[in-house]
Amino acid sequence: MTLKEAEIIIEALIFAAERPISCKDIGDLLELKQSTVEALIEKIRERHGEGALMIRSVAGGYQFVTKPELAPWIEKMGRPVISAPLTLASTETLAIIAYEQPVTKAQIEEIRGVRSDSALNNLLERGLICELGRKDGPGRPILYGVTEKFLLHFGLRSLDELPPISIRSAK
Amino acid sequence: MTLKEAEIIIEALIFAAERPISCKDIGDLLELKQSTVEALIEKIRERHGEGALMIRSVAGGYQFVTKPELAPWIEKMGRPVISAPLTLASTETLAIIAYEQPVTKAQIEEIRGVRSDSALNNLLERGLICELGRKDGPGRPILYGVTEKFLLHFGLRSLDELPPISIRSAK
Amino acid sequence: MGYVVQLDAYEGPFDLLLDLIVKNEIDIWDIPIADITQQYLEYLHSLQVRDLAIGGEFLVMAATLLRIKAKLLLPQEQIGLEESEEEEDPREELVELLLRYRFFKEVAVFLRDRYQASVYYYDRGNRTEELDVTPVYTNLVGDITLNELAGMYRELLVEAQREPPIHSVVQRVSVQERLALVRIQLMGQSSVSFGQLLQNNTASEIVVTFLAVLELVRLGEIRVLQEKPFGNIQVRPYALEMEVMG
Repeated sequence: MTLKEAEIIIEALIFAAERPISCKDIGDLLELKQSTVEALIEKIRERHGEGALMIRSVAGGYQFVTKPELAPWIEKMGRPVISAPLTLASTETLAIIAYEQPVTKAQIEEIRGVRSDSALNNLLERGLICELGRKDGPGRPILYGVTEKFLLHFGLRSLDELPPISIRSAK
Repeated sequence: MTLKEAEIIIEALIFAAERPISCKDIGDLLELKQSTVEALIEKIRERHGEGALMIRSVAGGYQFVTKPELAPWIEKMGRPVISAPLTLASTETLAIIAYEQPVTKAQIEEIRGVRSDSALNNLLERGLICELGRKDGPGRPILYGVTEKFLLHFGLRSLDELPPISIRSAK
Repeated sequence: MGYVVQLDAYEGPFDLLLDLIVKNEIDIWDIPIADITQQYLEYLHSLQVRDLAIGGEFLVMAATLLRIKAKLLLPQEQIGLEESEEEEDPREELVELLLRYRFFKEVAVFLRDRYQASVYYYDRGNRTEELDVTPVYTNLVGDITLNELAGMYRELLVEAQREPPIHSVVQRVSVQERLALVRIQLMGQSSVSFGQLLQNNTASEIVVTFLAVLELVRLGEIRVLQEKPFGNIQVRPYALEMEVMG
């Protein structure tokens, strides 16, 4: 196998790998030194210099992706556009998370009195909430909080700016 | 947008599309004539001439794939074959559906001379065929047709690539 | 004729007949029915000897062959006519069916070759990249205001502070009841996610629902699909025949 052949094979491996493939894995497969593999990947990068693709180094491996400046076109092409507003269940859940965060699913469900899985998933998908880590204690449940996107949407600088709640005043 | 820019965008679209993207879809997205898109795809193909990737025309669209001679290396890497081969019984059933669609189970069984439930279920599960609705008439039987995945599975551009019907081709 | 019965499983009676025709180098337009019928029956007999089940289709074909053979044996009153009026040949219908089947069998071989050629082309490995599957929400929350959000939270808190229910009815759900419920939920649906079946269920109801789903799989009424590990489980009714009957 010549170096040129190795370069082409590496290009194919990076393209076809199901997850980012590491320098070591490539080296093992082709019986090449990692430094050689790295040099060859540089060559592939150069070859793609003017094209749409680039090799990204991510998660301990290499991966072909489109260059970032092309993202708007790809978005325009494929992603399904969802224009449905939040459901009542999701809005309730969002309200609780905004005020109670960090908060677990169980706590949310206790307040709402119903299961809230799909509401949580929907909010996660929309990027309005995120996982903040795990609570110490049995089962180590996930803690949820709102995202910057949430703050941006409501024009809040921080959560301190949420309207104060006084239960007494509620009818 | 210059032609060079369009070429790069098309390359990105073909790479990123979840399924083969058609000339028409690219043209619509970029507001370009289909003949222009085709010419630009030729340019991308030339640019990838010496590399590991090629643009394959399949299932009514374009798709980046690795060149066939590199397959042994990708297999060696451990990437599973996209879908396991079909049994002859299932392939036969599939062939009948491809030519006769929309077609009912009874019609298929008449041609094959045997019951075809398991072949049909297998094909449905793999997404190679789908239900097209129901036939008017007694029992309102389900009508079957082939899917885009069928074309992909067999590397067909369209149904026109199937052998012409020649039942009388008896020797 | 010294013909050795091929012991491979045939796809069906057409497959068997075509094989006999090829083996005997017969012109398909002029099948010696008596001979072929004999070999066909011998094959079925060999299955029987080996205690193998013979599909009903094979028996139907045997009857057809015998019928054609009988017709051919009937004395022809006008021998001259047989040559000119070919469509009266009792074999004709069978030949048409055989040719039609043979065509699709050839296509199946063509498809198999195409599959073998196309497996050498590998597409992009990382197909479920976030970029490609994340939906775009053009309407992130709707027109809800911050104050409405706050109001909603307050009401939930008030609601939650009300005294808990004094008594709760312990309900025991049987698998049979749940079976009926799942059938109702699936009625007219092409596919329902397992999660949907479980919505608002208590832990014990989830267990019973799971058992009911297993039972329905056993009964062959549904099939359960999961495209990737830990992915969404889809429950699909198999036979929509029930709908027709009902």
